[in-house]
Amino acid sequence: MPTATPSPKKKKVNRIGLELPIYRGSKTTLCAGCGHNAISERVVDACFTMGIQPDRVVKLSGIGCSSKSPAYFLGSAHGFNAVHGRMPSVGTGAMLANKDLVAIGVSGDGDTGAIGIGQFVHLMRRNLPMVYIIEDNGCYGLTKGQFSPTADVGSTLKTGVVNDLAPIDTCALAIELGATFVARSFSGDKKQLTALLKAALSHRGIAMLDVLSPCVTFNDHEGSTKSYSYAKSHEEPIEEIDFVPYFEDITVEYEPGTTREVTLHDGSRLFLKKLDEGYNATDRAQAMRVLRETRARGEFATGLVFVDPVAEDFVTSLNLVDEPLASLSEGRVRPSRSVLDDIMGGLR
Amino acid sequence: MPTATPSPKKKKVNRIGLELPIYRGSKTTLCAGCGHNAISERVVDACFTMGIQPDRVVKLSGIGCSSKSPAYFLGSAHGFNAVHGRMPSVGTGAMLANKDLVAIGVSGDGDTGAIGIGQFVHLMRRNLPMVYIIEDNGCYGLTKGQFSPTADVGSTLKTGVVNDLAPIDTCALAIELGATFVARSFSGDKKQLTALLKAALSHRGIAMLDVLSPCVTFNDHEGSTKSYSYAKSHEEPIEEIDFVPYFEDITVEYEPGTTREVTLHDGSRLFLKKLDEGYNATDRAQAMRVLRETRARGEFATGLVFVDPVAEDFVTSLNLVDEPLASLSEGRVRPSRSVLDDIMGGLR
Amino acid sequence: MPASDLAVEERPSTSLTKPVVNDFSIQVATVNGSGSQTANLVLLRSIFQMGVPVSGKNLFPSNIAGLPTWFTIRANKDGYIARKKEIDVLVAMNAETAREDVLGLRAGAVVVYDEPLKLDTVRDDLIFYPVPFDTLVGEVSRDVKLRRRVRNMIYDGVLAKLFGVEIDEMEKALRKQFGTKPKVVEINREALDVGYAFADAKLEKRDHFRVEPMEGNQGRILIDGNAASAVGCLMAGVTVVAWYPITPSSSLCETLISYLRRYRVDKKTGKATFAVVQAEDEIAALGMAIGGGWAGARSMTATSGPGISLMGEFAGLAYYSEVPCVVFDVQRVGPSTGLPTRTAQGDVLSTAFLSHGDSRHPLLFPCSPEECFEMAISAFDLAERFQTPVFVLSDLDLGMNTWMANEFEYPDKPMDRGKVLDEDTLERIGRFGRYRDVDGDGITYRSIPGTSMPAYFCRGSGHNEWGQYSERSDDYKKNVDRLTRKFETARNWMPAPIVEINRKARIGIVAYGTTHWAVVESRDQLVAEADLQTSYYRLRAYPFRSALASFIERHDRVYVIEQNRDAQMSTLMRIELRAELAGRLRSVLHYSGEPIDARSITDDVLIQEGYRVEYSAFSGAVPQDAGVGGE
Amino acid sequence: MPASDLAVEERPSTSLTKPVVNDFSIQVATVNGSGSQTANLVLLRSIFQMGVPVSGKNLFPSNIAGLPTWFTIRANKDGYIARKKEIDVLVAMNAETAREDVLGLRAGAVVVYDEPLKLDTVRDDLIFYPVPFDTLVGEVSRDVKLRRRVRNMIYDGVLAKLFGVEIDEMEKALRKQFGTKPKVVEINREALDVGYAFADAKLEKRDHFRVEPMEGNQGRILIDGNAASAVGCLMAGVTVVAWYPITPSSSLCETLISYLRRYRVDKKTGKATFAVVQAEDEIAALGMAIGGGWAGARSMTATSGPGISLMGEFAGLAYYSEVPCVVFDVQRVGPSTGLPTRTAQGDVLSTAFLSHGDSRHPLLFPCSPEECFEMAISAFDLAERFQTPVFVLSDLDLGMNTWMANEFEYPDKPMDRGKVLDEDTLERIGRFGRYRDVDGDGITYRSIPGTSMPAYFCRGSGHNEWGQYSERSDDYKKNVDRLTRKFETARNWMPAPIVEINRKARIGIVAYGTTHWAVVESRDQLVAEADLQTSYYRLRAYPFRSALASFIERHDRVYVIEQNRDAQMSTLMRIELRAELAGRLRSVLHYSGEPIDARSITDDVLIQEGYRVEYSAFSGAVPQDAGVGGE
Ligand SMILES: Cc1ncc(C[n+]2csc(CCOP(=O)(O)OP(=O)(O)O)c2C)c(N)n1
Ligand SMILES: Cc1ncc(C[n+]2csc(CCOP(=O)(O)OP(=O)(O)O)c2C)c(N)n1
Ligand code: SF4
Ligand code: SF4
Ligand SMILES: [Mg+2]
Ligand SMILES: [Mg+2]
Repeated sequence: MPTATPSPKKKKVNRIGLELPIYRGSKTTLCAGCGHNAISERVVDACFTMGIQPDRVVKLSGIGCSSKSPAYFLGSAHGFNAVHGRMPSVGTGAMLANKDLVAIGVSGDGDTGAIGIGQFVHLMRRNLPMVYIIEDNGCYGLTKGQFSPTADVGSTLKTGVVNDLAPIDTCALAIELGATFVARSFSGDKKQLTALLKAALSHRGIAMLDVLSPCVTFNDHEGSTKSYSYAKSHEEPIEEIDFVPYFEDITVEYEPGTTREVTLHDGSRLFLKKLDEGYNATDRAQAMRVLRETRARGEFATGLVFVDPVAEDFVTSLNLVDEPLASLSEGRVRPSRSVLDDIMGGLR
Repeated sequence: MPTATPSPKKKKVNRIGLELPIYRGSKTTLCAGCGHNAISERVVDACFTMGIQPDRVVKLSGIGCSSKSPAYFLGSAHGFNAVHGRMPSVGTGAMLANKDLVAIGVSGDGDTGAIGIGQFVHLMRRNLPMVYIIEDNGCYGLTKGQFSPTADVGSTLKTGVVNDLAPIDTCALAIELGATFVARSFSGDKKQLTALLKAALSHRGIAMLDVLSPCVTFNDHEGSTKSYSYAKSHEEPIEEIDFVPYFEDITVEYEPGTTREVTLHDGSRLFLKKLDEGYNATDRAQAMRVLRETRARGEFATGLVFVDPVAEDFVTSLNLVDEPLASLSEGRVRPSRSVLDDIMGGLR
Repeated sequence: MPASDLAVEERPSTSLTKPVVNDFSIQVATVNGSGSQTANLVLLRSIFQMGVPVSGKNLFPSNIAGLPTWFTIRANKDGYIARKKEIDVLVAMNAETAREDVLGLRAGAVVVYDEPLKLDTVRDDLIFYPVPFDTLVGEVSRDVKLRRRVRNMIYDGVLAKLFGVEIDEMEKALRKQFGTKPKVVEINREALDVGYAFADAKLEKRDHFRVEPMEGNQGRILIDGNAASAVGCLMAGVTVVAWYPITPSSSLCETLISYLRRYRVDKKTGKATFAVVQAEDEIAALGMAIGGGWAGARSMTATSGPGISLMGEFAGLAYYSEVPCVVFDVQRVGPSTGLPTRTAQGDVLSTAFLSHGDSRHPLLFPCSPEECFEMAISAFDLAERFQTPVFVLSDLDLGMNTWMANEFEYPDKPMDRGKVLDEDTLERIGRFGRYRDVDGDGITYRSIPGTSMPAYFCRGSGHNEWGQYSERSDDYKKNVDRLTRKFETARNWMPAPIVEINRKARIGIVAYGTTHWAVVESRDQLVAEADLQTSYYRLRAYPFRSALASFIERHDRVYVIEQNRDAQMSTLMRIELRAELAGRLRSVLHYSGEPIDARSITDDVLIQEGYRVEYSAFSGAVPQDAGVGGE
Repeated sequence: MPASDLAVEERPSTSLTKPVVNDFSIQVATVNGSGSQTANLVLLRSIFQMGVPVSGKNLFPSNIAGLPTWFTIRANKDGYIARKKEIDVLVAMNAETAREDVLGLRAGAVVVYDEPLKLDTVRDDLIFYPVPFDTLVGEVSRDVKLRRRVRNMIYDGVLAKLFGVEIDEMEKALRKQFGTKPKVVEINREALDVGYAFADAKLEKRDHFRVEPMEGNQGRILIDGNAASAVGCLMAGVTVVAWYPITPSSSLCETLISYLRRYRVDKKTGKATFAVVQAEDEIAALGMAIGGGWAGARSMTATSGPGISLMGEFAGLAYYSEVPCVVFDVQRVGPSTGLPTRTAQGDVLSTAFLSHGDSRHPLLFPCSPEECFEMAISAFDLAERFQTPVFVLSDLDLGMNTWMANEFEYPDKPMDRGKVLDEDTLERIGRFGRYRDVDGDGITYRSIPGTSMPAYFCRGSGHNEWGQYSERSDDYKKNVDRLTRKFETARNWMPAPIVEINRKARIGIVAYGTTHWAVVESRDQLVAEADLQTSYYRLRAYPFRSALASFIERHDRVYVIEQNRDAQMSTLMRIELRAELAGRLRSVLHYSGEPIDARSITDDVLIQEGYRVEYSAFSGAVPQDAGVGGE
């Protein structure tokens, strides 16, 4: 909130005259070092820079550590922390009620890829105007580390269970289903993620961002394709029930066209390949190919993978009146007496 | 059933000594001319020819006209007509209970593409050993003709509602998700469909067949991309509530590599493109490309689109004992007294 | 309890000597998909137009074409429009069931049948009228396709002549059906005439049933309950509709869509004041309705049992996070897929308690098209007033069958949007707390996204009165106790019961929804046959009003009559009533899938009251297998 | 009803003069993710090893790290192991809540605290023991990482010295925890010693609490209910497990998986006699369990409230198509997401009636780890005997907290696989009809796919006794009436209640599940404080036995005590009981999310019995905000 007694030197404001703190949320209760926190900060940056009107934003989420994030940005916007995996439908209803809203959905890889995959498929297909962020850590953080459908083949749980199933590539899936803005990034890549979020906020249609976001507490990818087990013996004496270590955020910066190796807190490695500057994001077939090829190399292509800037979004296709449906006055939504007469006439 | 008094001339039997009628089911209650009936007949043929043991088969389905089909083939096999869209999970449980079963699942495009898309995604991803047939008519037959997620863009309902959403390509989706046998065919193509079913029955892993299967009663694709409105005026005087005309089955035959136009009962046309004999079905990228390209031309590629003959199926990956879990004796599933003692010892 | 026994006899609805006017039922047995629906509706409508009270009930299979279907029209001058077990006139068009259909008739009944079926050989105590449909249809048209389609209209012509239904009324009814298609009207009229002429020439009237014009139906319409609900939603100003097709609720949304497209699109701009989505399933449908309700729209969905079962989790979310939305449940026979094309009142209990934890939902129970219309409007008002999902429990009988109704009255009250935060309120209450009970009625103020009122975070997890996340015991308890208080407040806002106190009665009857119509008739039977006076309490909503207890207090025994196996409404009543009153409850349960009929109620009540009754309480209108008795 | 009033006083569990031995509660207030769980379990286990009855309850937030957590150990020589509201000893490690924690204590309580928190300035009526943890931990290790991890073990050392917990028992407990990791044991033992030495040197004992060895725990184990259920499932011979993670049920499946991998893999071949799938959601999990059950496996799933709500449709399918499977519902606070890490008994009603239509399910209510174990085994037997889903309703308190239990007894009965069709039976019954009630008990024979017995078509839609599709009223009615009969048969197969009749008692108490433990203690309080004798009926299953009615008959008033807002079990009872008996029911409801305690029950019963009680019935162990009272 702006302070009552204005401070002497002028605060930095954005194009609609608001200061950065307005875009913050309440204090995070996620683990220190959790990638999700970094993503919240990027949402704050992007909304501030874009001059988004906070009271036009609705923040939506399912259930999970990731789904708690909306509480940690844009504190003055309305939020809805719905049920596990079914946020897309709530968001759809909200956008129908008021097409002027800016919807920012946050989900997890479990929330989206497991229980929520059905609603995800139809959200993509409908091209609902909404920024949909998957905070993707390859596990179920909030329920203590079980595999999610984006877990790497070969990851191992404490029970000894090994994941044999190939991960779902939410980007490829979204493109196949007709999503019109599909991007991938890494929670620690401030510059890229902020830029993508800004682009997403400008897109009219579904803007799906799969953001790799390490779970510092549970996603211990021993034996996974994208990691190697590192100095495990060092760790032995500190093993303890219920101890969650404190980690620093990981940040990376790298150039378009290059590949960058990121070492996560548990020692596992992630290979990020930033798309070329010359990459043409409007070619669906090429996007699918790039995703497939990088994946085959054990890399994650990052950047704006695909965009269709002209496709009509779902809400527009409904040809609604200009005013939001939610605020139409009684006179506009309750037909007149003559309409009822007309109907009755047909039934007499 | 074989007759009690054997007829004088020897009946034709298959390799396990059974006659064709054993493979039939009860009389269909679907509309005359419904593509689903033709598919049931092909299942009968394929199982008979393959010499499948009927009492090892389990037939599974969801809800819909299509999901009724399992009652119309293999009358002596067990069947489970589950709830709408959730047959994959029931099939999964059954196969875990008894890995020696041969599972044949039948679903509809609504059952699979709408309410069931979540279970479909995970079924494909898990590569469960099961033949999964989508009887695909682009509409909800049983609830009287609403759009399904495979409906063509531009189709129109009687309420005047037009479908603006691009159809889900279940084949492309299945391939993207890692399914190991993906095919498409047409209900009227006896030869191709029987051949594909036989191949599917031989595949260990998920064998997904999307079978275009016209709904003669509701799928009136006026204005759709794959049809043209034909002689509509002729039809006017016969329009009547609740009248379902009687149609003959449509059958087609055409050569690999060629394209065939099929005129449906309502006059709409379907363009089928049979894959070349030289087509290499083991290349995932190529399969996706072919699907995309034919789709762009308004055609449906038919044939075995993709197969991975070596990938391990889900049940095998669980490394189960040889005998079906369901029939293990008490001695093998209830650990001995010493095991309980051992556990108790750790808790004292 | 009366000591005397009584042998109850069905009042014969026909006698062989004097004419029976405007009091009989016609059942047409056909095959679905054969186009008989048109003929049946024309017949129904023409009797209606003659001023005779009627109802039309369709017993159809859960498939699209080729299976047996029975359409029953009851015409009754006294206005009894419930199902009646006895069939007076059978029109036997379906070879597959014809024998069984005929065997199920009472002696003296009339059979109009397709001549080649030779039904007159089956029994000799019926009045048979054979009609050579295939020959006759040849007179209408040479075109094979057309023949098959107008064949059924011929029996309308036959019946018109036999029973005195005016043929011009039939043509009028035809026009109503096919208004825009003169060619269709014409050829059907020809078929009518052919049937009429045939009956005139070849059939000698040997029965005593007659339709005569009367003044019964002024100001009345014919409509099904789903269409009536649709008109209600239209008038309620619904703006967001999310649905997933399921019998028997689909036609509610489909009719609504037609009305919305017709009446809620701006003439000038072509733009709509509503949004409809066919969702991917019922979970998503309710999710969308919740999203819409949260963002300030009047939002709804409609479904049937399986859909309700899927909505459990979201229903709990809406209850606990207090989001308004309306859910229509057009009930069908469960459990599970059950009998999707049969009627029941079987979702009362599971819907009242839908969702885990301590969840509880208001339910409305329309009994007629008028109430479908009115309660649709009330449902939106109540949902927004109480910020909670409101369930309207209709059923297949009401939703899909054709009912007479009084013309609907234009709503006289403005929409109640409930406690929506605005600047004045904000000033009055000071700081906004989403879940703060400022008025003491358990209902708190809500702000709507996109208006510039203070925001809050809506969630299904624990929260305090300021809307903040909280896991504190005191916050939790305070909040759920307030929800209880809100539910208590709701009691007196729910549609009031319709109560008829009979000072002479020691016995009360409680019913709801479509059961009403059989109760009306049964109460008259009880008086006529056993001089048993009853009072009547027609429940229209849950939570109940306190009047319910007073009603029971006045009576020695109270029969709760409902269409389910487990006495579900009676169960809800028992939970709330003082034990002494709960002890007075008795149940009459009907759960055959066919609409309940007066005879079943009367017999059951009489037996429980200690009378001897000759009839067995259960026997469906669909003829039953010989060897297959009840339990 | 007793006329006399009575001022009830809490028996002081401490006195300033004589020592209080083996009767007090210790609460450790920390932050989750800080590793205090190890220290707490070691403390708990070492007291247990000394033969003193104990229980350990963890009150933790719904997040992973950084929020306040309270772990409470109650040691009680008389074996009372329910939660107790009063805390005797607080270990204050969390700066964020320390003040509030201290303010919530009764006068005379003990506070062990982190010295820099300066808690001794907050109140002067407590006994304070400051401990400089940061300094002390430096003596254990130089390594910053390690320091943070063993810091908590220091308070165990301090407590050991202060209250006489034997340090060797602590080391033994440590070994139990870290058996395979000697280095871990070693460094933790060092921390213990440092704490002990500090207390020895610097703290003067000023309180009177003491732990002394006793002979209380022979043949006992320490275990949480979820692990106990897991052992039960293992022993029940479960073969198909499908699950979806959710607090507080996840650990049931996770522990089960560990056991299965250890004990159910063939040593020679490495092959498993079980299949476990982490499903994509709860709908799929139940679907898989149903598929498994249908195909002959012993199959199960485990979940909590939101999962149960999602399972509605499939539960109805299993009920109506009669497929065995077992569902564990480890209940947490609803509605909706509610308080996922708090305990409740809030799913009773919605689970009993789960699914639309007339659906009804057997429920089991374990109260202890022993019963989790036994009922897991019974559940599979009952599911297969009655061919229906059986729900085991545990709760978070039972499932996730640490309980003393008697060692589990190896099952003495063979598995009951129910009426599975085999050749002999087929010969005996003649033609196989899947839904034909040959034995008159409502239970029919089923054939299993893949065995060569006659097949049938399993479906959620209408069917006749031969398993054929049917929409006939008579088939439908016959079938659902048989389902009622089957449910009736089940009554006497359900685990019998545990009944304690007190001949002097006019008052009865009914409870179930974890509520039991507070009831045991409360009944003693009622006698001690008001000479109020009670009988006790511990429900263990639904449907109820007829003994329930007899029990109520013997008493004037019966208190049903449960942990939900809406008196859910009482509701189920009212539905079945004669009104006269239903009228004797009273409710004691506790729904704060914390486990119920004896004091709350005693006070509530006494008030309802007309006594005057000085205590307020509700006040959680988590300190409450001053201004925020309950209602
Ligand atoms: C219906 C339902 N099932 C299960 C849960 C338990 N649950 C809460 S969060 C979660 C998984 C979260 O994983 P993800 O979406 O990846 O989020 P993360 O915590 O990893 O950020 C689960 C299974 C629930 N809340 N509701
Ligand atoms: C939970 C649930 N929702 C809705 C329905 C109603 N329903 C029955 S079949 C069907 C659609 C069937 O479409 P499809 O799977 O394409 O099969 P088709 O009839 O076209 O062969 C629907 C919506 C249902 N049975 N259950
Ligand atoms: S558990 Fe993992 S995902 Fe959850 S807050 Fe901690 S680091 Fe983040
Ligand atoms: S309605 Fe359509 S899908 Fe259903 S049986 Fe008839 S033709 Fe087939
Ligand atoms: Mg995750
Ligand atoms: Mg279809």
